[in-house]
Amino acid sequence: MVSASIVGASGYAGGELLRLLLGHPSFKVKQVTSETWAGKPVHFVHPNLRGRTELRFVKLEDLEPCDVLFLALPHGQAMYQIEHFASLAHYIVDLSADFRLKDPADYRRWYEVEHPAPHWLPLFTYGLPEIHREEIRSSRYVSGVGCNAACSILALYPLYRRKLVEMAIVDVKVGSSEGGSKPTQASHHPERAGVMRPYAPASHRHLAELVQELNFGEKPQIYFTVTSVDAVRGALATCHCFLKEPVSEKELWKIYREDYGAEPFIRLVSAKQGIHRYPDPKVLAGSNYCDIGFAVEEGTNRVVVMGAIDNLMKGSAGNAVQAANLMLGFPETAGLDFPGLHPV
Amino acid sequence: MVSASIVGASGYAGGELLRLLLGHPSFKVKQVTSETWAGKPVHFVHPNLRGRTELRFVKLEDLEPCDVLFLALPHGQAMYQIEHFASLAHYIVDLSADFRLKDPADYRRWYEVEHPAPHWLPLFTYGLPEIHREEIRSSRYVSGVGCNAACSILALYPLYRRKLVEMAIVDVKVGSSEGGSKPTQASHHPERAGVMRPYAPASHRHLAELVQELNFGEKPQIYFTVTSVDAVRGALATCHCFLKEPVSEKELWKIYREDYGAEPFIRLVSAKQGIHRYPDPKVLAGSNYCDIGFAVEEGTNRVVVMGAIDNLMKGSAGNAVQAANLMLGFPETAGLDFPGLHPV
Amino acid sequence: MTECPECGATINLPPGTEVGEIITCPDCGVELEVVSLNPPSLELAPQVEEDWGE
Repeated sequence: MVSASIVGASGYAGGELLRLLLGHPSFKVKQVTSETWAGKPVHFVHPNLRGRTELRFVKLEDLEPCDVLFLALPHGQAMYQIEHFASLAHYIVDLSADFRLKDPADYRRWYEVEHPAPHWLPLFTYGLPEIHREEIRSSRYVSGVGCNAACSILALYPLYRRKLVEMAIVDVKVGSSEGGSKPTQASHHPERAGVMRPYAPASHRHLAELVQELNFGEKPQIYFTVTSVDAVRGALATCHCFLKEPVSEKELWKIYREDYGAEPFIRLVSAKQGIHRYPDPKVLAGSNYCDIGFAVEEGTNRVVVMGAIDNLMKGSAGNAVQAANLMLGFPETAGLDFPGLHPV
Repeated sequence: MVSASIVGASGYAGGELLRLLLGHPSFKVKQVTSETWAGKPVHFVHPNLRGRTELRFVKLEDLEPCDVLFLALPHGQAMYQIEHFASLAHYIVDLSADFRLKDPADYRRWYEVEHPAPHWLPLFTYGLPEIHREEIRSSRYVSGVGCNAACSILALYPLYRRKLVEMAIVDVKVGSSEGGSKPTQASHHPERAGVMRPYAPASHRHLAELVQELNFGEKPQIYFTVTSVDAVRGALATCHCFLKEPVSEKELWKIYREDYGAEPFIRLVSAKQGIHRYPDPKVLAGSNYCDIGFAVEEGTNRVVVMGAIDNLMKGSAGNAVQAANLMLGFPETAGLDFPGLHPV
Repeated sequence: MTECPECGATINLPPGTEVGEIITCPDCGVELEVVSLNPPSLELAPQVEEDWGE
């Protein structure tokens, strides 16, 4: 068994990661850290894990060496402690944004921070297996993906790879768990329930990842908007793609099958009947799937591509375990076989 | 591998059962029937199962012999076809109410039907393992439990077994999936969303099961009310128990640990701090847990005992698989290890 | 090995526990003070009642 510890395990992503690792055939959870909850049993914070483990949170200062270190800290923390973390484990998977982007200028622009360890940026691989599988397999350091970015990139990648897109507007709908476990005025239930609340209408940091990952020789012209809706988990990216040349639906199927036909966690969902015709995050909660669907508009060059995920799974913890499986040489789907619930 | 088929697999309970059996180490799903969806792939109705199986629904008339037959028909159907079903399989687990009650008079009263096969009633074991484990182990025919009854009986059983209760009022809160997958005016989203709707304030059929299962020499004096609330899955039984003699909280812990300490699917949840102090179905979705908690009222003889479940799991499909594991001699928790999600 | 005075849960004092330390009962979540190590015994620590404000 490979020993794994989680830094920042009291948050939602850290808790989901702990659930997955506890159920994983090849990982043994060694330590989980939380400054606020040190000494307390994990189920105080993660009630679903009651009876699953005797683990208690420990302080960061008590962190011991292990094989794989998962970092689930808020943005802007891991980047200041990477040398220490790297001294404790051969492999690191960082779920935060601290090592996602290659260009330090992006951190100045999107995260208003002068990156303290820019020389580490090239050492981290962007952890989206469907696009960087071989690179991840041979990496020691992998960065997690942004949840809104993950579903958008996966939806758009086949079209951008083939240089078919003139311009795209990505309109993402998200649940409340994206905001993390810290309560705010905006997340206060009477204020948050039932909203259709534009969150970052004209500038969202996840755009930096799209621009980085979808650049195939020319800087992609993409616009990004996020709207919070009445859900806890889930992210749905509605991508309005304006193509250079119109394509038929049949050609789209061919393109998406070519890129994703063999992918274990991508399902193509574009049906002509039934109430589940297009991707919907509601049925993906707890699963590592990204469902992708598309619709061609007659008489225009617009194609609407939809990508749905569970932001805590394929958008965070699930994707991190998928990447770690590749890094450690385990089967890529190990510990990730929960299919989601319906109805839910 | 043991072959299992599901009769009535397009409903919510049938679909949940299919999810569990597809992920079960020792069951092989042979056929799943649905008159409406015959010939269609199962994921047309159960989107979470897309990519999991090639199975298509078949008509009831095409049902072939198998080892275990799970019946997930609406109430009032299996009772007319039990001879036929029994000719097809050695073991039968019926999720409906058709063989739950021992006394035909109860069917006249609660289900307004003259039971067509009363001689089968004594052949079926009431399928709640925590209370009838040894009987189920040696049974060929087991009936599933009513969801509201399951969480109420499990909450009350330790007190009634010890004859401590004078009278109890059971006030159950439930999600919309209890009503099944057929749409009605009452389940129309604009009518159903956000309700706190008393459903059967003064007479609910699940009371019959409580009276049957909690009778230890004297007919229990129990009152039962159901209120629909804004959730899809989940049932929470708040049991207001008036005891013959007051008990301390410490004694209650002793009583409940004595009965449930070793149970794989019962967790005692009565905490003094944190936001997850008492049982809450929200975190149980997809798990087979029944969480039980209690609070002693100072200066009165009232004890409030709370039992929470996922009505589609411990209240239906999960419990059916747990019972089937016992009948077939598999580990009781086989295929039932999903811990639930948080947040959800 | 000792018992939680509130709910009777058996509690193993991890090695290195010191008298006066506050530990949490895993079953009922109450805060307990270690009053002696040999034999190990626990007492209810002063409680801060959280107000849910509901």
